[in-house]
Amino acid sequence: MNWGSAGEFFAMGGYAAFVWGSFGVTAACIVVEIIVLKARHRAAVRALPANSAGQP
Amino acid sequence: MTINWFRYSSPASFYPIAGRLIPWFFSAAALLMLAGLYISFFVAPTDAQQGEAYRIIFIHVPAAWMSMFIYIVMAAWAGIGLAFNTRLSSMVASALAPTGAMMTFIALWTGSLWGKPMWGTWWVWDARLTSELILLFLYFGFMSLQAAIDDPRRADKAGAVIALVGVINVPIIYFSVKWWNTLHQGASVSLMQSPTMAKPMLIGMLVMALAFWMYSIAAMLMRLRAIIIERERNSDWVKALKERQS
Amino acid sequence: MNDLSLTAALWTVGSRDLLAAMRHRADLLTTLIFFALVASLFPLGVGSETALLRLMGPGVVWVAALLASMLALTRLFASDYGDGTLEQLALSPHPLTLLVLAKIGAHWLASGLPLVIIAPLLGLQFDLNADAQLVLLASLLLGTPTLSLIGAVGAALTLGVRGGGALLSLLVLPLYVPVLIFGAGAVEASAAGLGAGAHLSLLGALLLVALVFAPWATAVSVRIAVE
Amino acid sequence: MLAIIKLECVRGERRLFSNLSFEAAPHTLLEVRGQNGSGKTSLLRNLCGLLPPAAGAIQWCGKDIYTIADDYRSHLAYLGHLSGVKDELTASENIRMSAVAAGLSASAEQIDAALIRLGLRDFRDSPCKALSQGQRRRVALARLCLSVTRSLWILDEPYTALDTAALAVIKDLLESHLEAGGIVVLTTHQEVAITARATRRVELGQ
Repeated sequence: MNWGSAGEFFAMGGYAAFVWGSFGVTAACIVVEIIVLKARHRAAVRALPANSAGQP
Repeated sequence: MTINWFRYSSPASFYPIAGRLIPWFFSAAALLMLAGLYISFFVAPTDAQQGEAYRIIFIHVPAAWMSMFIYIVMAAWAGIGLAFNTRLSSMVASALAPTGAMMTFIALWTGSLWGKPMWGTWWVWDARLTSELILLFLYFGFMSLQAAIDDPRRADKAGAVIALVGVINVPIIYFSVKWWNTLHQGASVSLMQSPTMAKPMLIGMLVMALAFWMYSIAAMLMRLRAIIIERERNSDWVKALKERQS
Repeated sequence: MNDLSLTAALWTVGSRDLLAAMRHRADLLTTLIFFALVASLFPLGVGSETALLRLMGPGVVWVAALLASMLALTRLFASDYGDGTLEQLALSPHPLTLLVLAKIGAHWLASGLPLVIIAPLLGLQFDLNADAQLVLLASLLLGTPTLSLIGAVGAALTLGVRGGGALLSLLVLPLYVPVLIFGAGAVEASAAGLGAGAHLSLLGALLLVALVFAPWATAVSVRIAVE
Repeated sequence: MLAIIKLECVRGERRLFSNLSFEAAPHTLLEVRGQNGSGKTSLLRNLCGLLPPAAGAIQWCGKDIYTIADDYRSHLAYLGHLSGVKDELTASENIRMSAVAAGLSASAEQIDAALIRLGLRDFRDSPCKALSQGQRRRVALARLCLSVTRSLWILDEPYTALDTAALAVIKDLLESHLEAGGIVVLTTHQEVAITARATRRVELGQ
């Protein structure tokens, strides 16, 4: 176990900005991409031409 | 007559399959990511020279691998789509491109964030980083060419040509940049030559790479389903989709 | 189709483009003027200190040549696409790959070679010595055909596509990187006494690779464009 | 012999036609009719191999035109909406160069004869940018005069922008080609009576 305390863990040996900057941006990219994909799927479904009346 | 399984993997029949696969790939990605993060933070030892900053390697290297791997897979699918005229293969290529570009961006971002503490500059003209940057332009070229062409069929074929020409150039670009890099900076310590690759570090990177791979497949499948609906919106099977009622 | 009519066809396609280019001499001049202009901008931006300019000279002349040849690419297929000649070319029984190669050759003669010819003139601006000028000339002579070949793929792909100019540069410039590196590197290596042999042979290798792949890729792109 | 089997063509998102089958034997004039946007031009571009069909097959003498690509094109002459005339070149240069590029023999006499037949003799050496739209069509028709060795003529609205004199010339051109055993596939909106041993009609977009 490399870290004595949670504080030490977040300090990341003084490189907190760089390490958490990298991991944070990666996590953000993944989350944003998933959101964008979900929105695109929903928009594609909603944009379908209105099916004629009587269709299930 | 040989079974032409390209015919059966038509967008209509693959759409529900993709839908069922996505949760599996996402959960695999999540599990592998957790394992990878645990290894990279709690198992891998602190590095003698670089201290804790080297832990960025657990994202930088897998992202760089994935950016190259996705481009090659994308070019392969695009080539199959061009050769066999199968729409689904071309759709897979178009579905892969944005995720590949994202991986390239992550590789560049984490590369520069790692370069700053190590070399004091945000951008290092290291051979690998420079060719990552050019790879990003190749991705943008593919995506903007496809975006600029309205007819989906022509966009697929044009994209396939530029992807295939690009994939031939990727190794050439890498070696010419490597040649150029050694000529100018001499054999400086390249970003990737981190000190002796301790065993847990290698495992950490491999696990993270697998996690990114599972994630990329899941993201591709999601985008693929959206592309299938966008392109097949006039066909009957799309109109009869259950989802429309929700 | 016997070979005689194939060579005649290739020769005719090439000479038709050269003839059309000659009757549009203005376009040819704009490419050259653009080349000289871009190369002359750098000293204005960086300062006229000769040691620095001598160091930067090859790179600047190469980048300017690369941009100028890319600008000229739109002329390669655009007018033929517009008046239906490209369509007829795609319908010729002769292999489109060779017909396209003839067009690219004519395009290089009309816009690539002139760049090479006036490059030494620009080399003077950067106080390059005779040896460096010679290697610059050799590297451009080997490099500009490759630029035309690779650029032809982009030109064919962006036919009739909106945003053609900017899109063409986005498609083609990343692929120009190896040619630029070895081209500019050749002059620098010879200036540093390392001899430009390696770089020039690599430029030659790139040219051969381009000669093999680019015409095929361009022919496929042309067929896609005239659909 | 040209055979079309269950052809389907999609343009962008719209399916223009599907399950289209017909044949054209030598000496046949095949007229393709239909309103604007019914896919006439797309069908013709399918037939000459420029536009790959979404489904179905096109065969020339029993062989798929995409497998015998270059050979098929040695039997084909196509006149599209674009006349294929370069503005910078003169009429005779245009004809000579496009004929040689297409692998056709084009001696000076043949070119002159074609120009005279199309009434372009005194425009022989003037750049085509000075010619009117009708005259450019005549230059394209002059190239057709040189394509007598090609058995399959595919013409997209060949009569547009032509005056009565030119119409007479093209009528004569088509009839002699059909008589010599050629096949002509054309789209038109005008009623021009062409005598041919067999006349077929394909109606698109019902």
